[in-house]
Amino acid sequence: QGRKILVIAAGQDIPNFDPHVATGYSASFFMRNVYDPLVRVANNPPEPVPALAESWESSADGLTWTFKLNPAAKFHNGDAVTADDVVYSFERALRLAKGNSWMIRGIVQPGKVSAVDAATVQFDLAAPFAAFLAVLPWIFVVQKSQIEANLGADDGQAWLLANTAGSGPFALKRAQAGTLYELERPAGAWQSGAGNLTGVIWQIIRETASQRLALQRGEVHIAVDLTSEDMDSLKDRPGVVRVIEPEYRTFSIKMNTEHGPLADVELRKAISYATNYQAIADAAGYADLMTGPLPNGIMGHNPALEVYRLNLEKAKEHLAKSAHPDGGITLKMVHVNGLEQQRRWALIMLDSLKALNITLEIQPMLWPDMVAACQKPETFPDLFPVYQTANYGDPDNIAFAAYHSSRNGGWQNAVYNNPEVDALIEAGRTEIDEAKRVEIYGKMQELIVADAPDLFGVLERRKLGMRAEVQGFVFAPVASNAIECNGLSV
Amino acid sequence: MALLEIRNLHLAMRSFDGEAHVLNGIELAVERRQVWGLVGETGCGKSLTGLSCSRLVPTPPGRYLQGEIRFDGQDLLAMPDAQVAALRGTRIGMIFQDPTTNLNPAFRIGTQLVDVALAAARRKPEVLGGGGRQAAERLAVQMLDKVGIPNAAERMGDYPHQFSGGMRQRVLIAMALIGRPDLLIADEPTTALDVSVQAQILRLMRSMVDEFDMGVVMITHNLGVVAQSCTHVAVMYAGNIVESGPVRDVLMAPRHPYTRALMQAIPTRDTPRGGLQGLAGSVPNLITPPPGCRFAPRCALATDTCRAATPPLTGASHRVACIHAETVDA
Amino acid sequence: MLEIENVTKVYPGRKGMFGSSAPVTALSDVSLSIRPGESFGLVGESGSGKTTLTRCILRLEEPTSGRIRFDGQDFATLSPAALRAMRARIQIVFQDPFASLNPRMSVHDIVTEPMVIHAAALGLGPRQRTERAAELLDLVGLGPQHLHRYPHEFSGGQRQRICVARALACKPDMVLLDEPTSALDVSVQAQVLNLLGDLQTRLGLTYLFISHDLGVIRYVCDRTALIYRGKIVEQGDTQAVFDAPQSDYARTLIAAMPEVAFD
Amino acid sequence: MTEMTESARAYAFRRGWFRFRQSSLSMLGAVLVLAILVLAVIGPWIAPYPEHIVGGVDTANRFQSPSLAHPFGTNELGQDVFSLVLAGTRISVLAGLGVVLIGTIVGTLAGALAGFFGGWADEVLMRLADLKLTVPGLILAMAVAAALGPGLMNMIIAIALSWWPGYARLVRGEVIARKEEVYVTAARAIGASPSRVLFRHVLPNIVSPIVVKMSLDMGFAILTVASLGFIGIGVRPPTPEWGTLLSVSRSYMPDFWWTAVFPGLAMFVAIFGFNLLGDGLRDVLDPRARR
Amino acid sequence: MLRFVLRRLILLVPVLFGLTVMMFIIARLLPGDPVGLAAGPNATAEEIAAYARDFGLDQPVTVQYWRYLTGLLQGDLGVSIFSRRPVLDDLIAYLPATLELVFAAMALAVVIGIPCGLAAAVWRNRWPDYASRVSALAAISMPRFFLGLLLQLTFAMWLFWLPLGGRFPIILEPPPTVTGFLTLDALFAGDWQAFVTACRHLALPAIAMCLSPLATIMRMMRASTIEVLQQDYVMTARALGLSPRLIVFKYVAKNAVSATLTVIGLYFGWLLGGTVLVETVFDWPGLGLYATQAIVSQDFMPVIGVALVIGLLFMLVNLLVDVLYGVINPKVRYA
Ligand SMILES: Nc1ncnc2c1ncn2[C@@H]1O[C@H](COP(=O)(O)OP(=O)(O)OP(=O)(O)O)[C@@H](O)[C@H]1O
Ligand SMILES: Nc1ncnc2c1ncn2[C@@H]1O[C@H](COP(=O)(O)OP(=O)(O)OP(=O)(O)O)[C@@H](O)[C@H]1O
Ligand SMILES: [Mg+2]
Ligand SMILES: [Mg+2]
Ligand code: NI
Repeated sequence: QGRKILVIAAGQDIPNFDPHVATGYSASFFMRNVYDPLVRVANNPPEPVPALAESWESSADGLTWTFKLNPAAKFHNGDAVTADDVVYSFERALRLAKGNSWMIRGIVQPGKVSAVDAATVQFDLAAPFAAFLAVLPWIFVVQKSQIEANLGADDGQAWLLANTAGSGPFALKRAQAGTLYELERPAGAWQSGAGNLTGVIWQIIRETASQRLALQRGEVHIAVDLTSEDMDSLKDRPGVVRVIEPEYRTFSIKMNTEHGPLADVELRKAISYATNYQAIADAAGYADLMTGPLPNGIMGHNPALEVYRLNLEKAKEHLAKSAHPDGGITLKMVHVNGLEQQRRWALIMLDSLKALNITLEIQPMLWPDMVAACQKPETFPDLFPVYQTANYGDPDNIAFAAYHSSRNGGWQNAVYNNPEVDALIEAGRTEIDEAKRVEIYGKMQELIVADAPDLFGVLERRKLGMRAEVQGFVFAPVASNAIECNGLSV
Repeated sequence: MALLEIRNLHLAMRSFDGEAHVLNGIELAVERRQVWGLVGETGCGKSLTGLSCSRLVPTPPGRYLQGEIRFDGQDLLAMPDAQVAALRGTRIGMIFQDPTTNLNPAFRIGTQLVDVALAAARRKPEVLGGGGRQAAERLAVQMLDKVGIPNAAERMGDYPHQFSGGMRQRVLIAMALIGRPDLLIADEPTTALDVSVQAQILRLMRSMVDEFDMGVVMITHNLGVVAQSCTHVAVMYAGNIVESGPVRDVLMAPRHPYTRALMQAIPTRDTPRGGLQGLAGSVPNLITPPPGCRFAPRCALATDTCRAATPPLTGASHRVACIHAETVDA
Repeated sequence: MLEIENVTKVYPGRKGMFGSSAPVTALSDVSLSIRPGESFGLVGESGSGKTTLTRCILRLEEPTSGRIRFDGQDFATLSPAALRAMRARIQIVFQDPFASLNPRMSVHDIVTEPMVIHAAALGLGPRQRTERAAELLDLVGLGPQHLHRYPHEFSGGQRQRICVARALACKPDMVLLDEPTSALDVSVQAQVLNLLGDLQTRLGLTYLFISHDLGVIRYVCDRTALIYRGKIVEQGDTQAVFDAPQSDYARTLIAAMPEVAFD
Repeated sequence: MTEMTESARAYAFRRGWFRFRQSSLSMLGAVLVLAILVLAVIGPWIAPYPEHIVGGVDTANRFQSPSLAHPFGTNELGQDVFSLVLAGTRISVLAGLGVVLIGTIVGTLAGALAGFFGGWADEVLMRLADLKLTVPGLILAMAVAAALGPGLMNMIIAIALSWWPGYARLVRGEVIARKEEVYVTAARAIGASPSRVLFRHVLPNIVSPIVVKMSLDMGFAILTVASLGFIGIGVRPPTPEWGTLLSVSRSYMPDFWWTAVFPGLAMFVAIFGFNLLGDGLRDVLDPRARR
Repeated sequence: MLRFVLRRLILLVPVLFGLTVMMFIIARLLPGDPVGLAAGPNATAEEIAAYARDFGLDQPVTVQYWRYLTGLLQGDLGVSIFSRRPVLDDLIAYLPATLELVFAAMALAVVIGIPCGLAAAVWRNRWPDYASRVSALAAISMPRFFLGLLLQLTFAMWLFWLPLGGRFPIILEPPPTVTGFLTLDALFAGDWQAFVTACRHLALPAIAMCLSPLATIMRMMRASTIEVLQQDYVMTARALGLSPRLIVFKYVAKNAVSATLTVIGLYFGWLLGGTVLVETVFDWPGLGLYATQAIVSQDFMPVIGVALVIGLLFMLVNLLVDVLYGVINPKVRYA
């Protein structure tokens, strides 16, 4: 009946509509489609493309950025998007200090975003930031007038729980918490390159097998949470297209470098050599083994880096040099209760460590408990598996979050600290020359491998299942499960 | 032809311990207007005899070995189920011991009476004179009135627990008689009642016998009740009728040693302190009953002949099953 | 021996789901006096308060008002321990021989239990207790071979004998008999009545004999009281009560008594 | 009355055994339970791949369909499902026993005291039991298990916590009923002290319903353990527990159905066995339920 | 009667009060850090603290509890720290789905269980009896979640007869909300197709749910029917010539059903709590799923809310059952 609705099956509910509060891939999906950032990220390797801003330029020192807004841009209620709205949005994000605001914290400062004229926004950065364009897609613009009309006591947060004030290619049509969210293309959508969709449904299907079956039966167009086993069984299914692409999502197992037996680098190396990497890759299915701390393929990654691979002789050598030359100790590994891949890896570690006569005690925990355990080295378990997703396609994202000592106490890097590494990370951050950055990150990778703070695991490929009738999909290795629907057709 | 004639009835009941031979050749003939008292100790088979009269003994565990139960000349044991069922209520009525448990607590007594009346009318239209539910209700009130329930019409809407024990027994009698049966089996109808109420109920039953022109089998273990309200009596012991006949003949001149023992065990006005005669020993096990006369093991007069074969019930109207009957009489 | 003065017992009404029931006056102003060595009969319809009276006498139930004295002692003033000791002197036999024996205890355990409880007062060792149990069984007409059997192996009459044996274990002065034969067949009833009479003469016991069978009361009791709805309506020598009943209630009751007699 | 000379208990037992044997279902239950108990003891020893039980993996052999070498196939880590299911028997039986025993002991004590002495103890207990009835047991167990963290013992405690009021209620009811029995009055009349009455006359006579409830509850305890495992708040890896196995493998259906179906079947058979047995025992031991 | 109902309603208050206390205690037992989870992976310590302040979680437990109680009196069930949505709104959104499922399961159980139990009792020790007993035991022994999986496997994955999960196909416009029960709403809207669709979605979860109450009701019905059949009044009815059909369907059934009624009431509560597993399997957007997710993320306001709602419903249903029991049982009514 002329309606073209794309149905996406996903396991996660959309917890919150406030673009400056919400997190998670489901929320990202929502924000990417209902709101607009200044620039969007697209293509593989990822690159910034115009969104609200039709063009931009930066000063030579990388400190001043100027964005020209697209004059066609207008909010769902028909009002034009102005520089004022952009300024308001950045300030609000910083004020609330929730959601994605951490990406620009310390770089963009309150008062340093200004409206040059109605269609021009200028940023005066506190420091040069190489990844500035890469983080901008995650700061969304809300309509100032609407928020101010519904300010309440909490800066409009309560109002934005159930309402939207965006300019994105789609607007919210109906929301059934826990079941589905339907978006609809508003009458005056201004975005170019739009496909034929009139609407999008985000349907919550918690079981991956159910997602797969729904896809197989044509009940949904895209399934975003499929496992490797699902991908295998979708192979050669008529009408189904599989998207299996490397992405900047690392999986590694952090070790407690500060407290307990693993504070001993020899023991860490012994374990690094004893780990059955192949089994980890097998269990992960569509995945590639990591080569060092940075994701393969990201700028600055060194594919020739020499890393640990299963070698029991070397493992025993290092063990002999440690305080426990005969093993005989018990280590504790935690994992997120219910995360199947982590459970598998825990079991593989248990199996691997038997060769060193080390017992592994596995404890499934709830995520908040795990986060709590990260606060002190004393409470941090010996082995701690983590996924790290690059929120933006820049090495700084992973390097800073996972290895900079300022993050100690948080889950991404609870204990590891090395002043040299810190210095390199900081240098890489503010350097804008790409060649220099590659060099800096190369050095950093070597240092980290020598410290062996992590067991570098795998990069799971992004696994999306799609109906063949979905047209216009272009994979971008950044948050690719938060599907951007503007350009799609069915 | 007698209204009810039980001939040589043998019944076995299966249980965990084995099959008990609980009725061992019952002989009984009941005419209209006769009130037969069936007495004996606990477990001697009185209730099973009574239930047999409308074939209500569950089979299994029960099993009829031989004999016949002739009602109006027809053998109940040879009839198909439906035919026996058709006799119940309209030809053969029943009253049981406990008036509390024999009325359904969840229904108004009016409902219960009317249902019985309607069921009876289906087989015997004259009960309601061809009328329907309204006639049944009228009849029910009438019956309640007849058995002496005051304000009968109003009490139709009451539930059983709103009546006293004696009233409930009256209701049960009304229910049993609503289909105008020819034969009424009353299994210990007054045992659960106080003496004063018992006397009223017995009086009521006697008056009904004449009015309805019925034969009655009244099961009891109280010889006093038998003496006061029965025309005939049959004494049972361990599945046998050992003595039967007109009530006066049997009770004034008991001829079976068991009947005599029973009589001597009841304290009367004239029994001196310590003058009661108990009966030594206990009732035999019916799974492996003693051979011959089942009373022999407790009988002072027993001889080898007694133990050899079950003595038959002999005599014309006063019948006794004991080879020593003459001796006892002397 | 036992003096009951103006005893009243009111059971409070119960709160049901859909309403509450009114309080029941089970005994009102009952006064009786029982002399040592006699058989005192108590007759009444069901629900007239007979059992309630025995429960009050044994202090299984607290009377609402009134006093009960046994051998001059008021039970109300006794401590719980003293009360339990006192119970050795008044014993009771219940109506239903099938319910009053613990199915999980052997006859030996049942009969010796009172002796175990009152071991201190009686001074009997285990061996002596067993011996005495055998004696008691003999006394009530059972044999020592029955000691190690369980209640369900006995007939009603035999069970009632076991109950009597238990009641006699502590050599009581008085036995309350709450319809001891109404669950039994006449032939068995005769045996038990004879046994009770026999024991009374041999041991000098005092009986409070409760029954609703007037014939039995007339046969057993020296004096008799009639109870009706919790009130004593008549009391006196048994003979006198039966021959010349004073109250209407007694007259109807006696008239309704079914007897094997023809005129 | 039987004239047999054998002791009353032997007779009662023979009679019970006769009734029990008559029902082929009860016998089937007894056989199943026996088998389960035997497997619980020897299971880990007769498992073809004992190393998989303690967490060994064989990622080269993932998702093999059932074959002679792997009767129930292999799972996502190449572990032998048959060995895991076999070893899971012990966990389930242990957990079930733990729950039932704790529930019985705590519940019987509480129920006996409440029923026998009444008063405020009774009030408090019954209000607690009411509370338990109103909060669904599974949600309570989930909350407690989530609070305590995964682990066999924690799970047992979490379930037992919502389990004992059932026993308390049963025992309380039975005690109150038994308290009115004539033989209890008889015991009081001969001067028995309250504790004697309770332990000698009341409690021995309510053993049967408790035993029946225990055997019926075994099945439900196993079920609840599995449910928690299924929700994902169960034992810690690598402990093989049926519910956890099932919960992990459900995402591999329908292609690798064997990883889910066999643990589920094991669960069903075990629960069915205990239920059959409990039902049979109830017929024998609980006079009110007699047919 | 009215007084009885009122008294029972008043009695609800202390039980609900106890419930909140208990759930609060359990919530406090949780060693975890729900705020840390809710604040997101990149939050700093100050942000987490601010977050905690937002929700009053920095206050002592007693203060928190007091706030909760006063809020409760005004119909405020607190806020989920995870979604920041008011718990009451969530409950209103999730409850109808659960209720629909529970009612459907219960209706199935009653409609099938009662006649089967009656039949088993009437044909006792013959094949209908054996068949029903074995299947009842098997049904009770079958874990609901496993049955759910098997049903999915068979009917949704292999045969493709019925949908795999969910409540309603998302492409279709659901009928306008009147009761929140999709089946009923579809009927009200006169939308036959929507009704069929809703039923098709309801079928598998309802079957998975209904099995164990069905078996219990059947067993209970059988047992109570047998007990009733052994009552003296049944013998009297037979002896007085009432037809077997009348005896069974009128006289016996009423007595037996009244004994079964209590079980139905108890089971209702049990089902409410037991939807967790089935909802998980079938992705049924109901309270159970909501509670599971709240428990797993240690978001305890929703957990308390769910416990309260289920507790309240349970008690109300049992009150209803007691009233019904009194209506069927004249003895209780007049006592
Ligand atoms: N359903 C039954 N199954 C097995 N045995 C039975 C059954 N009904 C009765 N009996 C046995 O049959 C015998 C006679 O029983 P019946 O009920 O006729 O005795 P009764 O004379 O009526 O006794 P009472 O005076 O106690 O009513 C008893 O030994 C009894 O145990
Ligand atoms: N525990 C109790 N609570 C309330 N009422 C009771 C209680 N026990 C007895 N009653 C009532 O007290 C009255 C007297 O009962 P009691 O048992 O003493 O009578 P009884 O004369 O022994 O009767 P029966 O001959 O039936 O044994 C009855 O109305 C009874 O309902
Ligand atoms: Mg009888
Ligand atoms: Mg009494
Ligand atoms: Ni002879």
